[in-house]
Amino acid sequence: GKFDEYGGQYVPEALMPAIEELEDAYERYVLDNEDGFMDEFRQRLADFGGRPTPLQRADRLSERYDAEVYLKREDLLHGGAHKLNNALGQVLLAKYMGKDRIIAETGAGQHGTATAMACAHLGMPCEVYMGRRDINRQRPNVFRMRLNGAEVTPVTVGRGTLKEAISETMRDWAENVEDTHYVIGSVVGPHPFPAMVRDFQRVISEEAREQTREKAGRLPDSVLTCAGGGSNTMGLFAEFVDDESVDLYAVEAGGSSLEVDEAEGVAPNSATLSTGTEGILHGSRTRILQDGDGQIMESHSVSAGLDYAGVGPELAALVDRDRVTAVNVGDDGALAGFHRLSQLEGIIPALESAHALGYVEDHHEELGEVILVNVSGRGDKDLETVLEETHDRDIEGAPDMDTFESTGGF
Amino acid sequence: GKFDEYGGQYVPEALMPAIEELEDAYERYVLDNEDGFMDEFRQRLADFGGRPTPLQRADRLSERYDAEVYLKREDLLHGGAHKLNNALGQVLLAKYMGKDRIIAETGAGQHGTATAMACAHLGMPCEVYMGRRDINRQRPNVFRMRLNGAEVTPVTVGRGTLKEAISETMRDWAENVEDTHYVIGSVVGPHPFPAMVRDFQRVISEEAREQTREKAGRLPDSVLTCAGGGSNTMGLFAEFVDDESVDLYAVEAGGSSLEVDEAEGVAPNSATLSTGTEGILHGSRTRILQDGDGQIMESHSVSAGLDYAGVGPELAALVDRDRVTAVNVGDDGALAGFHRLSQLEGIIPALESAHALGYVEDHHEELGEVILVNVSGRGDKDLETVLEETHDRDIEGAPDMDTFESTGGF
Amino acid sequence: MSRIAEAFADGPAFVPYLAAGDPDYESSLAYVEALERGGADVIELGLPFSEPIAEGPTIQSAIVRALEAGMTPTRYFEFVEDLAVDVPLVCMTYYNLIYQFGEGGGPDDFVRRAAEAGIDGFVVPDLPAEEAEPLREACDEHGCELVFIVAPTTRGERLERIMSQVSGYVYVQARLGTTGARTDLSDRAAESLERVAEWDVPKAVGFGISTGEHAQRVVEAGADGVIVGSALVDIVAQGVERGDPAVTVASRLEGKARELKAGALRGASGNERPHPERT
Amino acid sequence: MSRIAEAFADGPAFVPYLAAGDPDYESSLAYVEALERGGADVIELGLPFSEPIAEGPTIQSAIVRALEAGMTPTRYFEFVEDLAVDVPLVCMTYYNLIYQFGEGGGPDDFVRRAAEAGIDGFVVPDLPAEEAEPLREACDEHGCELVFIVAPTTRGERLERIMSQVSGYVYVQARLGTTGARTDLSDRAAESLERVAEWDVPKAVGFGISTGEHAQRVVEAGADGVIVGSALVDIVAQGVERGDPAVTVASRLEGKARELKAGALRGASGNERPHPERT
Repeated sequence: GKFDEYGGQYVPEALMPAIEELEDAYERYVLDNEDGFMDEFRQRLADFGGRPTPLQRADRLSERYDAEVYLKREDLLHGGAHKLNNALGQVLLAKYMGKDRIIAETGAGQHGTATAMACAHLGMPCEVYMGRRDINRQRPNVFRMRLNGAEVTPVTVGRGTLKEAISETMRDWAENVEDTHYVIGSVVGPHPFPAMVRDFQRVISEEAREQTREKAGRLPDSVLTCAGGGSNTMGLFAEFVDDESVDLYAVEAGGSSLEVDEAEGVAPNSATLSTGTEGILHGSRTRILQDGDGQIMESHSVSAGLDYAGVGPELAALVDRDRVTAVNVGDDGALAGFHRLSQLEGIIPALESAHALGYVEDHHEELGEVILVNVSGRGDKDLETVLEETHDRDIEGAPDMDTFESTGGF
Repeated sequence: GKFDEYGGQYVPEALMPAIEELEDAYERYVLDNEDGFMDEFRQRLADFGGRPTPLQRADRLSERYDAEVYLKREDLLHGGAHKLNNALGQVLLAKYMGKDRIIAETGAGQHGTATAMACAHLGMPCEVYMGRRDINRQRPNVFRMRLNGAEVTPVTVGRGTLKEAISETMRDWAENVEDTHYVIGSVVGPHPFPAMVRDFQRVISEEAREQTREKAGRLPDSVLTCAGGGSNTMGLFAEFVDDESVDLYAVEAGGSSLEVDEAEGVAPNSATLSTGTEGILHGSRTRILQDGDGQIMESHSVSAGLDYAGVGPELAALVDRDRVTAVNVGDDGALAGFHRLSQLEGIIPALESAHALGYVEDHHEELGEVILVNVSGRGDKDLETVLEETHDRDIEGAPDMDTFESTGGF
Repeated sequence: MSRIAEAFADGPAFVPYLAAGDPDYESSLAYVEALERGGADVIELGLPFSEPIAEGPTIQSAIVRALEAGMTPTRYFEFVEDLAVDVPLVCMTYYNLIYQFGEGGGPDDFVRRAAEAGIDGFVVPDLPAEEAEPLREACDEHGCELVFIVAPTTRGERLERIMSQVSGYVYVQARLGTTGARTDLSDRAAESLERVAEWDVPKAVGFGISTGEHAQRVVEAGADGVIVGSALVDIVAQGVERGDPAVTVASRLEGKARELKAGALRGASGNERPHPERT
Repeated sequence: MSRIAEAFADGPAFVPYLAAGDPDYESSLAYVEALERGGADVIELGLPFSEPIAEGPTIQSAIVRALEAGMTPTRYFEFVEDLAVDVPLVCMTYYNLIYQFGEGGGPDDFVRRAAEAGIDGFVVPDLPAEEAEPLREACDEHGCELVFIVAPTTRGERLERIMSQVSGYVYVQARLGTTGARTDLSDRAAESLERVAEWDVPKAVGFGISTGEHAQRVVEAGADGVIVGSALVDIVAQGVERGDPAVTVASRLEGKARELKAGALRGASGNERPHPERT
């Protein structure tokens, strides 16, 4: 359960037996494919999820950067992002474990919708905790969860955002741990979550590695993707970690600045790997954004999905070992990357994914001849944010939005 | 260019040379794969579009209907619907023909977004005509087109909806026919559009037929999908037409009623195959919704994508020959189908596709043991409509939306 | 000699267009009659169709107004009968209205009724020569002419096919695009005229003619007639917008007609007329 | 004998919890002191952490209030020094605050400073026995106790591991879930007590105890102490909501403490006490 000094199981005692039970199930079903669990998982990922997702040569980016740029198209996965790989794996695992209820927390709503989808598909009751403020900000995602039959329970304490929702879900789990599985949304939390979620997301790099060899005739020189909690990151890196010739870049959200405001407890970024320090958060030891006392900072990013003050412990360890290079791109660079891919390739990426594209723009000369970038999700969910943010800033290459100016917003 | 008595080329003289040129290009590139056109098309559909899309056994629907129900997952195609098959084919063809500009019309915005995407991907300038009223109703789609670099030109004449946009696009084409290709969005319009669009969409049934044989061990007993203009319909049926054992059902939008209001020129449905009569509309002879004088009626459906007063001439001919059975499902049945698939299978379908699911619910006993249904698109675009319509009606199986009632709408 | 042929017989013909029933039945009657007073030799009278794919925004709006005021094929024929004009009338409409009339399923009922009401010919913008056989036959049966449009892009075999079917006059489209008044008149008019010069049928040029000056130049380029639609419909639209009385609008139409007719006549008289036959 | 052991020595101990600095420094001092006047034998004094994953909404809100009022680890130790109470104090907080204090990278600085300020022990809800080694060592070094929580789900090897490390008292969690006042008190309290009966360390039961009646029943079930948090924090929250003066709230807390202490004492005296050792 450790990745060098990171990882571990820092959870209330009441949850420890459940975590041990999960650890056992992880080893049997996921690692040893007991009862054909992994076979069923992969079949459902194919039929329900739409795997394999394509690897696409980005013709116009390749020309722009005078390199071979390949895009891994996780945006085409059912639900519009890589999130389903994990949600489907965990809900199926819960079924194998004999659990009869699923809970999850969600911030922007992407993990909640993926979990609700997986639960509907597998006929499992599902309750998703979500801050009241997030519910009001992310109405389409709330509606999608409700459509898939999930209960969406508003969390009204505190600021009504992700952190309060996590506490509330932990609370539910602590209370109902015997029949309930908590589907954590990223490679975070206590062991075995970071390893298990990575193994459910590993399919991204299994495919991408093989596809790159087929299309480019060799392995990529560099592999890039965004990193918030790090589930798409670890999913994309997992199979490349042992390929010494391949450089791995985790692109974090630089937000508006890498400076922090200690007094207010606010980091105007989510660059945990780049600027965070070792600590304990949400069940594991990892890099976190914290003040000098160890209080967790409020992180910020134009991309809600990267907006998290922690990061997966394995990713933190890989950065410490210099196997993964942690870099970051700010809000403006991400918005420009969003517009660039939309216009040049006809793919509207998630704002999360746009961070990786922003990094390629500025550093392509250091990235070698064959560059693999993960489009971890699609950007339909971000239209309103992009409309507002683009209006307020001077973003390179953004289309003018005169068509809208009569009424503003959607 | 004829399908029995349907089809033909009823267009202004100025367009005839372009249509003849297109006919020639269709025969050479599409039918004869000249210069490897179809190979490139299929490769781009795979890498950029995400083909093949899966065929999924719907476990819970299968149980519900005591039959094997398979879903063809066109909702997983890039852009969220089958529309890209056609848009990508036509834009690529225009490139092979040496055209350097693309125009298209769009109503609800799905065809416009698919065309804009394909144009961005292939680096073609794109202008999409859209009624001013539709622009205001479909803001996210307008934004997506703009993001992909397309010009969106508002059409303000008349009611500012699809029909005015079609006229305006024809006008542009007539004026710029020498360097411009008009990407028609369905199997309608003058020859060769109906045949060509069918051939671009045919990939749906090529895959689905083979996938059904693999998964079910035999051909389906019945194949169903929604029919508006009919492009996903013809795409799904094309390869099954010669399989005599397979029943084909085109499910039209029954709207609120099959009755028409002649005085107002309004049909509260879009059931062209079921209730329309022979006539000439938008370049071809087909079934249309018209009054006794031959004026075209205003059609209606809760699903904007089915809301069209004409239908593909080949589909009309197949119905006349009794090879395809035209049926219809009203707004309520479609909404119930939408909620049913969302809750039971974790797939939020387009409201268009929900019509076919509504038909299966009421008639599954007549559909045999192996039933193939096309999920032609995903329903994210319909969330707001469904929220409003579900609130106003008493729809079977709809989740309650209390979470939202404080503010209403998104 | 048909009435239309007679109209083209001596000097260049002025062929104005208005949509019947725009903006209402009575005003429209007055407007069409004003055109005759202004010098019209033939009048193209639009029967509004709900999907006018070949029209520019000006005429499209006229069609919307006429439909909203209740114009139908049946009313149209009454309108033709009520018109107090003496010049030949050409019905301009879309094929579906022709096809559905009466029993439906073919053009015969429509053409019979039109001929009865006093229509001399037809121009159907969405009916290319390839699909025109049934209408051609009905026209022959009921003694009407069938006008075809020749576009700047029409050449070779297509041109032959059209010219072999045309009667009354050939509608030479001066430029690409749909109907609409333009201030620039393309050189393509002359080119197009040259292409059809060898056929012995009157050549009327339309699309984009909005002033006497234009009309003059078109006739100078060899046209036997000038067709003007949008520039006249604009006057009707302006009247609607300003709420002018019908009599005022009618008199403006008459004035505009005079200007156009005069231009056409100037084109025919003054300068040397480059008759293709003679070059 | 440690101060905590002494507190449990004669009769059932009443162990109330409050978050330090809720809703402000001065009031909070008064509230904690009121608990002692009400009969507290040990006080669990929360040091607020920004992500209190083990707390119910009541205590979570208290933590938010305390943080907003400026509570920090440094202030917390000053708070402990400013407190005029004589009973042993147990610091309840999350591991990251302990880990980061001072030089950071380990618990030693925190425990040293806490011991200096007058803290007698620790309970850390997100630190299971498996990860507790460094803190255990620091406690030994600085003469503090390390309290562990035993949950209804804790059995077998895990139980052994915890019980072999615990000192001061074992915090017996009466039911699943997080902290919070409940009117139903689970039978699981008795079961849980039975599971830990064989170890020779005081057993304090917490989670869901909100009345003297509850306290009595828990002691009757064999507890050596009752831990009460949310029911007291509720009184603080109510005071904030109503804008009551601190002195009024303090007196209410004192009253509630008396009720709970009295309940615990009733549980110990009256009925036969089913001491597991004796059955």
